[in-house]
Amino acid sequence: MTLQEMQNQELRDELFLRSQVDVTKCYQCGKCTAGCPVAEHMDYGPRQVMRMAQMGLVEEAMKTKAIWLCATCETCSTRCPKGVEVAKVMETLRIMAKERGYIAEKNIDKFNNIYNTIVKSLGRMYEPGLIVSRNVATGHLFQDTSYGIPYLAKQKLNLVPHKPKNSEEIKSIFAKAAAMDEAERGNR
Amino acid sequence: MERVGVFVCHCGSNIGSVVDCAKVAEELRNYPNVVHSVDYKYMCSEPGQNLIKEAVKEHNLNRVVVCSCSPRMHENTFRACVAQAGLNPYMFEMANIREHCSWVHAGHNEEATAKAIDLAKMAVAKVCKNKELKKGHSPVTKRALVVGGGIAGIQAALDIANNGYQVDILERTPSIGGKMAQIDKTFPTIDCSACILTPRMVEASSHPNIKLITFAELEKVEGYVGNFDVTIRSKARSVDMSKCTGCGTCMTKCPGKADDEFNMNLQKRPAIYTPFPQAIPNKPVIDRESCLKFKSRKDGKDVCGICAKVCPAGAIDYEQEDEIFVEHYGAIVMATGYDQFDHSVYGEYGYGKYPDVISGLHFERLVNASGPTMGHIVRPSDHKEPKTVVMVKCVGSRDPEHGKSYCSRTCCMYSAKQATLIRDHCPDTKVYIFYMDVRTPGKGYDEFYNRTREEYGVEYIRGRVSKIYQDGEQLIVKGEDSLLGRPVEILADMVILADAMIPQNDAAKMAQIVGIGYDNDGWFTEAHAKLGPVETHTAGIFLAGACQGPKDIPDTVAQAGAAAVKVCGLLSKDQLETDPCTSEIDPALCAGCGHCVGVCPYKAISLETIEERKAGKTISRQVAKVNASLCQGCGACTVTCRSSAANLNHFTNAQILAEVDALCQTIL
Amino acid sequence: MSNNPVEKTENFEPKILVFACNWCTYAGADLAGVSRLQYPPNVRVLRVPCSCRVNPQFVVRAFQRGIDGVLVAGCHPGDCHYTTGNYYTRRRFLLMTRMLEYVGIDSGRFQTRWISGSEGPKFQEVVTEMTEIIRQLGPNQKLRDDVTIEMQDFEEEAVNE
Amino acid sequence: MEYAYYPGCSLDSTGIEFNLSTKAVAKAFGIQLVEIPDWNCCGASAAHSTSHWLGLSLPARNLAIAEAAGLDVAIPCAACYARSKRAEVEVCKSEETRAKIEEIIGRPYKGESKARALLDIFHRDLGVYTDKNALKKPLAGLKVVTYYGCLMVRPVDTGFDDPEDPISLDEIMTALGAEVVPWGFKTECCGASLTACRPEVGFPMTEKILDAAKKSGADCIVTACPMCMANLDMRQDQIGKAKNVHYDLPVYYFTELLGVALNMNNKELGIPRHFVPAEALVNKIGQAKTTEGGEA
Repeated sequence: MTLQEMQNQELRDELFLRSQVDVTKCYQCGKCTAGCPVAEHMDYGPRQVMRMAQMGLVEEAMKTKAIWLCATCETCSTRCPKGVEVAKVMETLRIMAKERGYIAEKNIDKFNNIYNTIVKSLGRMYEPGLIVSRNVATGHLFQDTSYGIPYLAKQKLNLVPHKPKNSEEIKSIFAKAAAMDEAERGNR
Repeated sequence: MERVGVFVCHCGSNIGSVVDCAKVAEELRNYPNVVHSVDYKYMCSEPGQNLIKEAVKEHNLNRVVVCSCSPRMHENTFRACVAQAGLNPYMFEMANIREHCSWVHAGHNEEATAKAIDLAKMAVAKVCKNKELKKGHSPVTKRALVVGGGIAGIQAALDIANNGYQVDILERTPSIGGKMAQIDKTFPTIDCSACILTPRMVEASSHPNIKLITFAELEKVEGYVGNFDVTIRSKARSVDMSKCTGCGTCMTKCPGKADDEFNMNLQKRPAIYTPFPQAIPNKPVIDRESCLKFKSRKDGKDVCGICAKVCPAGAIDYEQEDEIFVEHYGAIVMATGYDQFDHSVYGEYGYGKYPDVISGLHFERLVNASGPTMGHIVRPSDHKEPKTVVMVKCVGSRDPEHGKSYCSRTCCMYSAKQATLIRDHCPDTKVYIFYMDVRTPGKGYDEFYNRTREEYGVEYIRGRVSKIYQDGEQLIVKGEDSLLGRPVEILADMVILADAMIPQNDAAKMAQIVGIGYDNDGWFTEAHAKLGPVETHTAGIFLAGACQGPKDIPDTVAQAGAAAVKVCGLLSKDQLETDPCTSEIDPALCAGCGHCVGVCPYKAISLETIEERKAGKTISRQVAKVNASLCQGCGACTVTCRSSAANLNHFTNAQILAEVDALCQTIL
Repeated sequence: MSNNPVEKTENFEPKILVFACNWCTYAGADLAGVSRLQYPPNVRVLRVPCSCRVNPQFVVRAFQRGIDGVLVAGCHPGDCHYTTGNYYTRRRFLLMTRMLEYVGIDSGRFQTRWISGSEGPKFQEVVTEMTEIIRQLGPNQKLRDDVTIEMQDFEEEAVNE
Repeated sequence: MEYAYYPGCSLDSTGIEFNLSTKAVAKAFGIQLVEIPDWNCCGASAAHSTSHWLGLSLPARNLAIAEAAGLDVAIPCAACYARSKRAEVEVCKSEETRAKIEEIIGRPYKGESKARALLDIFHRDLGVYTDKNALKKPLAGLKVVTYYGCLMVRPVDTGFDDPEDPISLDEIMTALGAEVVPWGFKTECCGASLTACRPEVGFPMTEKILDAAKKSGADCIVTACPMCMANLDMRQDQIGKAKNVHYDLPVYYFTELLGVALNMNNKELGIPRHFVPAEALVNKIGQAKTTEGGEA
C-alpha cells in the first residue's frame, strides 16, 4: 500500500477538532518520549504516536497500547519545546479509539468501565467494589485482595457503599455528557 | 503656463504590436496643457533622446512625459536627457505602457490602447503639478566609529584603517578581544583562538589610524549619514592611563575578590584587574563594586588603599570620574556581538543549580591552558576528571516555548569541537552528544563532524534531553534515541549544554540609541536579507558580526570586511548627494502636534520653536521641521499630519490627486 | 445620479486604480510584465514611494470621481523598504475598509494586499480576482459626485485652457 | 478562613488518614472546612479517559454547589484537585464550554468558586511556617524527601507550583524544622492507577521512586496525594519483597506531619493506619533518648 492510501485526512481533522492540538507543530525531537515515565513499557513512544498523527496514520495510532498506558502525568506537554499538548492528543486518541472499539489494553479499559459504572450508580467511588469487580472482569481473582484484610483492620475500607441522596442527578450528568459527546461527533 | 510634450515609444514591436502608439499620441495632443505629442520607434535610443531635446527647444516645452517602459528601467535616462535639454530633471514623468500594458494585455489591442491613453493622461496631469527640485549636498566627516571591540569590530576597524581612514573602536569592557578571547580553539581547524586573535588585537592597538576607547559606553547618536555626533561616556578606571606602566603589582596585592567574568565565574579575580593576561590596553581598572576601599566609603569609612601604596608609578586615582565627550564621525559600524543564553530557565535541567552541568563557554575556559584549571578538564564540583560527558545541543535554540525559535548556527560545530577536545585531553572519557539535527553547512564542517564520530568515537544520539538530575555524585541524563525509538538514560559525570546565542541584553536600547531596527529577538535588522546584509535602514550605519544574528568567526570576519568596504566607499566621498524627494512641512499650517515625529522611522523630524508676530504680539510656538538629509521620502508623515502641513516633494497631495482625477475623468 | 451615463451594466468593464509602492508591488507588477503574465486590462497602476504615502483622502476622491475599485498594495508586513511604513498602511486601511463598508462600498471594491517584488504571479492573481469580483458587483454608485456637472466643469475648463 | 471542603472518594476510605489529619490540623489553624453536601466523585482517572464532557461535568457539579454557598473549595487529594481545577479553568476560558457544562449538570457554575489544593492553601494563604511559636514539637532531625507527584504541578495552567522544582511542600517541611533532602523525583509519576490495572507497568514506576528515596538517605517520604500514598505505602512491602529489599520508608501526608509538629496525637491524625509502620519515626521526634515504640 502506498503512503497516500494509508493516510486518512478525515481522521486527522477529527483529531485536530476534538483535541484542538496542531500536531504539525511537532518536530520529532523526542523530548516527550525521553521524559515519559511509561515510555519503556509502551509499544510506541509518545513521539512515535505523534508522528502517526502527523502523518495521518490516526487509525494506526488508535490501535497502539501507548494511548492506554499514558498515565496523563503531562510531563510531555509541559516540557515540549513547541508547546504541543501531547497528553491531550493521547487522551483524544484514547476516546476516539474507545468509540471505535479499538481496545489495545483490555484491563485498563475494564478498569475505566467499572470505575464509571460505580460512579454512575453510586455517585461516588466504592473501592472494595472497584477491586472485586475489576478482578472478576480481568480474571485476576485475588489481585490486591491481600490488602483487604489489613485495610479493614485499619478501618480504611468502608464495606457499606455510600448512598448519595441525588443519584438521579448523577445519572442525568452521565446521560447528558454522553449526548454532548455524541453530538460533537455528529457535528463534524 | 504648463507646456507639456508627450513622447510615445513603440519599443520596436514590444509596445507597438499591441498599443496603437499613433493613436495614443493623437489623443494626448488634445489633452489640456499638451502642446506637442508624437510617437517614435525607440525613445531611449540616441535619435529618440535627440527628438525630445529638439522638441523642448522648438516648442518651448517646460515639461516632458515619455510613454514607454518602467521608470525603474529608464527614469534616470530620460531625466538626464531632459536636463541636457535645459529643463530641471524633475519636470519629467513616465507612463509605463510596456510592463504594465502591452506585455500583459497581448491580443487586447483596443483595451490596451485605451489603457495606455489613461496612463499617459495621468502622467500629464501629474507633470503639470511638478516643481523644480534640486539634489542637496552634505559634507562627510572622514572618520568612522566601530562600536564593539570583539573580532568583528577589530576586523572592521583594521580594514577601514588600512584603507587610510581614521577609525575609533568603542569597547565597554576594559579590554578589546570580545568572546573570541574566551574561546580555546576554533573549528574546524583547531587553531588556538588566542594565537590568531591577539596579533590582530596588537595590530589594532598600534595602528596609527586606530584609536581605542575602552571601558566606555555609547550614550547618544545624533546627526545623519556623513555627519554623526556621538556622545561617549568614558567610565572611571580609577587608574591614570598616562602613568600606568601595566606592571601588574597592584593586581597581585589587591585583597578584594570578585567573580571572574572572563573565566565564567569559575574562579575569583582581584578588584583591580585586567580581564585576561593579554588584555589590550594592558592596564587595569578598579571594579568599584568589589573594591574594599570603595565599599568602605559607602559606610563612611576609607580603608585599604593598598594598590595606591604599591603602585610604583603613582597611577592609582580613586577620585577619577566618568568623562562625557562628543566625537564626530561620518559612518558607524555596529559590532556589539552576542551573549550566551542562560540555561537556568530550564527546571528539567536543574535550573542551573547542578555544579557539573555547565555551558559551552564554561567549557572553553575549563579546557583553556591559561584558564582556571590550566587546561585540565575537571568537574567544577570536585575537580575530578569526568569519565562520561554528555553534551546537549539546541539548549534555548529551536525552542519557541522556553527559549528562542531560531537555530544558533554555531552550536553543532562548537559541540563537535569540544567533544574532540575532550577525547584528546582525556582519551578514556566517553562523550555522548544529544542532537536534533546536525547542521554543518560550512567549508570543511561536515568533514569535521564525521571525524568527530568516526575518528574520535564520539557517540551521537538523535533526541532532545528531557531531564537531568543529580544522582549522588553523578548526573542522570534522560533522553530518547529517536532513531532506535527508545528512551535512554545515561549516567554522566559532567553535562555540557550548548546554550543558544542571544543578543546582548541591552541590544534593543542600543538600537534605539543609534536609530536602527531590531527584530523580535533583539538582533539588529539589516537593510535587506539578501542584497543589503551589512547595511541598515539608517544611511551611514552598518552591521558586522553576531549583533545581526548568530554567526561563527569566519562569517563574522567576512561580514566585518564587507561593512568596512561600505564605510570606505562612504568616506571616500567629499560630499553626499541627497535625494530631493523628501518631506517638507509648511510652518504656517503646522499645529505642532508632533504626530509626524513619532511615525518617522529615520528620526528626521523634530519640533522646533519659532517666533511669529500675531495681532501685534510676538508669540513663540512649536512647529515640526524635516531634516532633509535624514528623510528618505516614505511619506508616512504626510498622511499622519492632521493639518496637511506635511507634504512629500515629487509625490505631493496635489500631484497624486491630479493623477486620480485624470484617470477618473476618462471614465465618463 | 439617475442620469449617470455608466449605470448600464451590460458588458460592464470596471476601472480599477492600484496604488503600488515603488519597492515591492510596483516591481511585482513589472515582473508580471517581464514574465508576460496576462491579466484584465482594467487596472491602472499609480506609483507611490510607500503604501503609507496613500492618504485615505486619495481613495475617497477616486470613489467620488467614479472609480469602481481601489487596491492599495505594498511590501509584506516586516519587509517595508522604510521599515515600518506598511504597518501604518495596515492599520489605516483596516479602519478605512470598515468606514467604506459603512457608507455602502462593498469590501470587494476596496482591498489592501501585500505583493512583493518577486510576486509577479500574485499581482496577476490579485488584480484578476478583483476585476472579476467588481464585474459581478457592477459599477460603483456610492460616494459619487454628480458626474454630469463634473463633466461640464471639466469640459469648460478644457475649452478655457 | 472558611472553605467548602471536598474530601473526595479516597479520603473516605483508603486515604482516611489524610481526611483525619486535614480536619484536625485545619481546626488547629482556625480554618473552617464545610463539607460539600452530597458531593460526588470527580471522576478522576477514568471519566476524562472515556468522555470529554463527563470529565469536566462531574467536578463542575461539586464546584457549582460550593459556588452557590459563595465559597472556594479546599481539596486535599491531588487527583481531585487536578480534575476540579481543569473544570474551573475550562469554564473560565470559554463561554461556550460553560453553557454546555451548566446544561449537563443542571446548575449554574460561573467559575467563581475556585478549586484550591489544600497544600497551596497551607503554603500560600496561611504562611504557617512563618509562625514558629505555633510549633510545639519541631521536626528536628527528621530527614524527608518531598514528593509532589504530577497532578499538583502539571499542566501549568492548573498547577500551582513550579512544574519541575516545586517548593511549597519543601517550605512547609523546612518551617516545621525537618531537613528536606534534595532528590530528582519530586514530580515523577508514581504510575497512578496503572499499579492496579497494569501492575507490570505501574509497579516499576513506584519502585523507581522508592529506590531514589532510599538512596537519598531520607527517613521518610512526604506527599499530598492519596493515590501516591496508596502506591508508595500500600505497595512498598510487596515491591520490596520481590527484590529482597526492606525499604522501611514511612510515607506521610503533609497534614500528618503538621499535626505531629503541633504535638497532636498519632491516632487522631490516622498515623497508626499506615501499611508501612509510621509511628515509631514520629515518636522519636523531640526525644533525647530514642525509644523504639508504637504499634507496628
